Amino acid sequence: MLLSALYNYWVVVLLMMTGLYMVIAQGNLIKKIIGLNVFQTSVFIFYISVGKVTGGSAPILSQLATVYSNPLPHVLILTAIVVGIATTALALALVLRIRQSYGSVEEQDILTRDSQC
Amino acid sequence: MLTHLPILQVILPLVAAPSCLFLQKSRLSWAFTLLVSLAAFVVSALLLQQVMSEGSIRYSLGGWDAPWGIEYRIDVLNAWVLFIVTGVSTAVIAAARASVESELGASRQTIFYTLYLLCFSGLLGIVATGDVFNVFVFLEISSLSTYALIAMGRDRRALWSAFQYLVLGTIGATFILIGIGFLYMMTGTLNMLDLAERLPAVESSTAVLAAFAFILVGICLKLALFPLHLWLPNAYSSAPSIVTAFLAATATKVALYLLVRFTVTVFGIDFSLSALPLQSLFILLGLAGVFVGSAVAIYQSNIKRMFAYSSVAQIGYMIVGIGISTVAGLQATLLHLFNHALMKAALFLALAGLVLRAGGCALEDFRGLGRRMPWTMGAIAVAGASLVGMPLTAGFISKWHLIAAAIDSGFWILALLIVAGSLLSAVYVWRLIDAAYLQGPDKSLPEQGRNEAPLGILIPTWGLVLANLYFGVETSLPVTVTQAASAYLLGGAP
Amino acid sequence: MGTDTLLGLALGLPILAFAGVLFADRRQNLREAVSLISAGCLLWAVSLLYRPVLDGEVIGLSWAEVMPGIEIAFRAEPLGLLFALVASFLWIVTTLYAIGYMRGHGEANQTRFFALFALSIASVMGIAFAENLFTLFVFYEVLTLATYPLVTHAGTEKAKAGGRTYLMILLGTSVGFFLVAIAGTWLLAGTLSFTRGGVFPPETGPAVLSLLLVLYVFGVGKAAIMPFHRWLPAAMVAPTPVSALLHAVAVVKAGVFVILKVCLMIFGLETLKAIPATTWLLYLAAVSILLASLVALRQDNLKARLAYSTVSQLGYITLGALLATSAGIAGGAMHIVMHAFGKITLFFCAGAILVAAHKTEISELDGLGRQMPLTMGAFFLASLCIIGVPPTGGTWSKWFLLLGTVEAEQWLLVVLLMLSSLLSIAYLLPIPLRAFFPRNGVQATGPVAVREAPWPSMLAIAVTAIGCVLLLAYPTIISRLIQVGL
Amino acid sequence: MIESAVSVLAAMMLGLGSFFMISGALGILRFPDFYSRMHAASMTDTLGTYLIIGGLMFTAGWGLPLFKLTLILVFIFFTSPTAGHALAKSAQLSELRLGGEQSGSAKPGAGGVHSDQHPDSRDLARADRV
Amino acid sequence: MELILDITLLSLLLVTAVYIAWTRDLFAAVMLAGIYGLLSASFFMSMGAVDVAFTEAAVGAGISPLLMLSTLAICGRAQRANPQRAILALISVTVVGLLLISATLEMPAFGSPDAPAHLHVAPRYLTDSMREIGIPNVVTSVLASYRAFDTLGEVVVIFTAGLGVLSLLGLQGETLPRQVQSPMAEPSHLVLRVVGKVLVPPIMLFALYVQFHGEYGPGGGFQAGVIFAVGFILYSLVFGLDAVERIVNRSLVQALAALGVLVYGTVGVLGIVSGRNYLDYSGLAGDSVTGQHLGIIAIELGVGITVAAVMMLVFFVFSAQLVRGRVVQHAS
Repeated sequence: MLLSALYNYWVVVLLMMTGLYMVIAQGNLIKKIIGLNVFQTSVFIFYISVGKVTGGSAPILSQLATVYSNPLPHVLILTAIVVGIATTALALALVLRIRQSYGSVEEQDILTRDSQC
Repeated sequence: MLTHLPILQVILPLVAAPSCLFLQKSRLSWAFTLLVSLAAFVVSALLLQQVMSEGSIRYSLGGWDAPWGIEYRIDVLNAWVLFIVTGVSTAVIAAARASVESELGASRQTIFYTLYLLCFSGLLGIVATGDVFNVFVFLEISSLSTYALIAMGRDRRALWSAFQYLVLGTIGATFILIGIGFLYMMTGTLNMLDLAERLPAVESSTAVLAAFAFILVGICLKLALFPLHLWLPNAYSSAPSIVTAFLAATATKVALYLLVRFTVTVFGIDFSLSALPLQSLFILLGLAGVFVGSAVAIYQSNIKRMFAYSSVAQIGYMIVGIGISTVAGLQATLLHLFNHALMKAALFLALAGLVLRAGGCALEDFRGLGRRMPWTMGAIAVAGASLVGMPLTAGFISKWHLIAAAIDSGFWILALLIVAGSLLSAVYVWRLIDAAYLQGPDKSLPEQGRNEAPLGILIPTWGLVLANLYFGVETSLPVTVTQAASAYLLGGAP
Repeated sequence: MGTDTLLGLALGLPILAFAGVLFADRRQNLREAVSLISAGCLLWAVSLLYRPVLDGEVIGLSWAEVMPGIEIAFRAEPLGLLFALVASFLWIVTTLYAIGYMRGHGEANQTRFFALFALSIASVMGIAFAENLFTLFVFYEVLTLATYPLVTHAGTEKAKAGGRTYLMILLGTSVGFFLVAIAGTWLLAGTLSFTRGGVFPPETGPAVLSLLLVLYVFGVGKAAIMPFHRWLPAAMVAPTPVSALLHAVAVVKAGVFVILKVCLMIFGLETLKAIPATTWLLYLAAVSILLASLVALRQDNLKARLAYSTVSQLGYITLGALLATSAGIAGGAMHIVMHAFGKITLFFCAGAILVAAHKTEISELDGLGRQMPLTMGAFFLASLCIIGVPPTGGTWSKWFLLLGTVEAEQWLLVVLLMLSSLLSIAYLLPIPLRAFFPRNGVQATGPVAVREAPWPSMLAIAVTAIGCVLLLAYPTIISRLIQVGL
Repeated sequence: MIESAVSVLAAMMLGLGSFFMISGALGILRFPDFYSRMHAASMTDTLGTYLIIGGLMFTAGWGLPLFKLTLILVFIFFTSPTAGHALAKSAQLSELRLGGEQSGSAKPGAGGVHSDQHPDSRDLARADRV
Repeated sequence: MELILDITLLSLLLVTAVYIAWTRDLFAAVMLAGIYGLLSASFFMSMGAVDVAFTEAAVGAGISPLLMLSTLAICGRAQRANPQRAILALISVTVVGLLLISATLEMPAFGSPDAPAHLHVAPRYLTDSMREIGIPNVVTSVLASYRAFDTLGEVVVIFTAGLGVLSLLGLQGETLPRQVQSPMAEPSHLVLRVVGKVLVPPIMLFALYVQFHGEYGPGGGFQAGVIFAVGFILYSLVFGLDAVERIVNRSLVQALAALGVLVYGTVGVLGIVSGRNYLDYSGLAGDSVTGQHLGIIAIELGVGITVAAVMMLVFFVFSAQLVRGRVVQHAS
């Protein structure tokens, strides 16, 4: 029935939107990074639900199962998770340096201090 | 050895980057980076020559053939962009030593060169690969290293612009990832050519349309097309001068290559034009980019920021070229890709010399520069003339082809608008020349003698300037290559 | 000496002079000597080309092929040679005059002046001998950029403002319209080289051709057609030798020369007749002649009046080109030479008056004839040449222009030509007359000390004035060239 | 016979374990101050996990999964109480200033893999008013 | 039954995400982000993506909350109330959302076996990978052999991030006041120090198990690297940064990070040396299958080393900032 067929994708879309909203609207830099994380994780969920075959077990070849889910999205998402954590680590390092030089992590303060000097 | 050229092109800098971390002395790491960049340039020249003679090359990684393993496909378009990126990188790194030493201090040199090599290999990886997901991975490598490189700028604004670029860049890259996900879901493959074959079957579904829209927005974010260009001026003006020189001449070019590759090869030009009103969209956005970019550039006091806005304008020209979407239009874009790389690399290297000597690059530093640093100012003047599109310079050739392409497809008004845009760029170049040569040195400043930029920066800068002039007169290489590329992409030639 | 090497010499010499002048920076006499010698050699080389071109020998030179079908190439053909002859002869005279003026007036950074002067002549040679529109456009741009520092020679704020309008209009029109027109021509005709009888295939629509013609006429800002003439009076801030260069030798002459070549060698006389826009542009040229002469009447500053008179005289030449008749083209070409000699003498006199009597306004010139008889005499002769009255060569060009208008049955234009000649008498002749016979009787009694400009300037004025008269007697040198060229 | 008894026992253990979990969650919501809520969370959490894993061990029967489950049990046996202890310790350190503004000092909590202790909701309420 | 589990997990995810967006206390937001990571890990588990679940648990619930907490420790937990540009954000977000929702309507149904994704490239991996590469975990075989170049890219991404963080925070001049102990080092933290000492060895052992078990079950280089780093991080949390620095100082970690990437690169180059294309392991040993095995183990090792080194590097640099931050606070 329709709900089970596309429920996954709708949740993915809603998560994506919450993530994007956080990145755009929230002024705090750390909140933006969390938003970015939520946004990226939603894409991972989308890829994995694309790869799922009902009744298919984990793609580890064994005598027990015959139907497997699609291994390719899993590989892609492994790389994407690594990319996600790499970006988060770099972003947090940037936030620390911004905190040291600007004294605040609020976008508002940074813009005002930038325009002053 | 020749069969492994495509992979050597990317692996050489990729493996060189971690090994560069072991060389602790800064002069050694600079020499190592220069050597690697030169080797990459030689490889790309060989590759271009091979592709021009034998047609496109396929190289399957890991021995698995196309849709299952990752495949490198080098056709004239890839080879051309690879040639530009490696050439610019060699010139920029040749001039990098003095400028990087003065702007970054001694301790951070080795890390700077390692990050530079990573960014360089990331860009090459994007251009050389024939696999859609591989593009995303190498896009991330180049973007991450770019954020880190920009954040190494001297004043604190570099940090803030790096953070802004990171957020926008990550959103762009994730949009591309969503697009790839949709494509994979509808066709089941990740190889570009395989996608091109299987897409027409599912073309009508909105999922493919959404994939096209997402990938387009993602790339335009990376490309700094007009409405999405806000990160570029801050990033380029606060980054170290050598980084700006490299990025201005290559990063947006690679994004443009991606745009051409996706709209033409993967989705097919007729689908791209029918799915979204691409032609009018690109022409409008391109022209808006030209006029807004040039207009804002005129009122900038920081010259690096001024040339950053002019980059936004020049990208607008390239997008207009694609918007015309005829063989001549695409050729004009590919030509401007090459010429713009030459101009901007020369301009920003000259600015690096100025920043090295005068400590900053505001308009006041330009007063009486004609006497203080004649060679650097000469380079800026000639490269500026090329930017404006004066005859006998490379800029004129690409302007000429753009106008010819516009008139050829009947857009007379577009031709006039393009020319008006180049006049706008004449205004802000003229401000520099006027300040440097024609205004007398203001009396308040002590009369400094002539303190020219170090030879290390001057030689590569003038090398690029002479290339600008040479390719303004003897255009057989760029014209034949771009002709072959656009004929191959749009004209259906083999 | 092969004709091709001569052509190469004609193009190379001014560039050598440019380098030579820069090299001999500090030593004034050496610098002046270099300019004079190279000017002399240039005249000698160009005159040697006169005979072969008359016999119709094809002399060609190709430097570089920029793009398939577009190259930087040169060819000596009659019209080009005519323009080159005038330019090289006047280069010597103007250098001579400039030496006197610069020394007398104590101008700053003279090296820059002489060097850029040589560069402008080089670009004029390039325009004269260009084989195709692309080469012509390249040197056209070089000419604009080379003359800009000359215009802002004084370095004052006013000079800079004048220079800015000069550059904006010239660059704007050239890149804005001229480049687009060239691109259009290249696309429609497939080639840019000047061929007798026109380049366009017969089936190209008249609408596109008229659009191209309009783009060309407005694109060549140097021909100072009415809406884009503002740069000429604005360039008056320049010192007099530069104004002489601008008005007589290089800049304006290049503009109208390009109009002539485009009409003759790109459109061709027949197609020009057929284009609807031609008549419309003819009336525009006529209007610009009339308006310019009316404005000239009201100018009190001597150089401003001469500037507006140039705008109206250029209107004559454009008119001649657009008449699309052989007589019209011949008249236009002749007028280039006549106007060159006449106007350069007028400017020399204006400069001499400035140096000797420090006067610039026409109202102050009453009774000056007694102090500067020679200058005022030359001024009178030159005015006759501009007006086109017998003792000077100007008559011939006016005569051919009249013939052209009659041939093209443009009766309204004939009336207009007569009217504008009257106007030119009104704004030129009163100056010398009032100089010799001051009106309000402020007769300076007794002998007044004759104080003229330094001797090199006077020599130059004398040469050009005599030149105006000689041209009446020996027009054949020019007319035979023009016959071959048509 | 033995299998049915084992499966009944497993089901019972799983049921009991999940009951403890629910009661712990309920405790967090209902208890007034930090310490009682923290007590509810860590105690029931540990016991609940033991029971669930025990139930799983019974259902898994002999074999590799059983061995892995015992390893997990031993690991949980060490980490869960320590986590509770660390939470209480850091609250005690910052408790002195619980009344005033929460200093920027990190709540190190138990780093490592097990860092998802439920935050005390009262802090949340006060932070919102800030 | 599977469906109900999947729907509940997704709804929980949605609730957590919305609450993160809504709350203004950063500390709560970071904790919720940790929970969000763990929930998505369990969702992947229910979807059958075991490797991905393992990685997401290690990263989403482990490393990123850790890094965010240390950032919070310096930047404070209060967030300014007024979200600016809220309306613009809402509009653009809803527009993109609607475009996506309209796209989902024509997507192949979730889990349907005849969706194009499962018919074209994937079947070959499932059917032939046992014959060609001979390891049961298909994800590892695809990850390490079919698309080995992607994984090389992944390793380089991690290496770049490590370098980026080092260039930003690592080189601020080593004026670190040595005498400040970690807050945990006071004697009263006896329990934590004892348990810490007990836990570190099993963690290391488990990391090695995961590293070399990658072919047969969930696991692999990346997960092993993270767990290995967690061992060291736990040790530095409990016994202080300089205690750990004595064991593995920063230049060693830097060298290890570079070494991992080099190992991966040279294994690929060996492919060329053995006459085949880049990253083709079949030439490494007698017959191609053992060659593949050897190759996969080698590159998994490379990945493990780099990831462990980078994670340690990042944490050490962050906690150095933390100590510097605390010193500044005491001083000011």
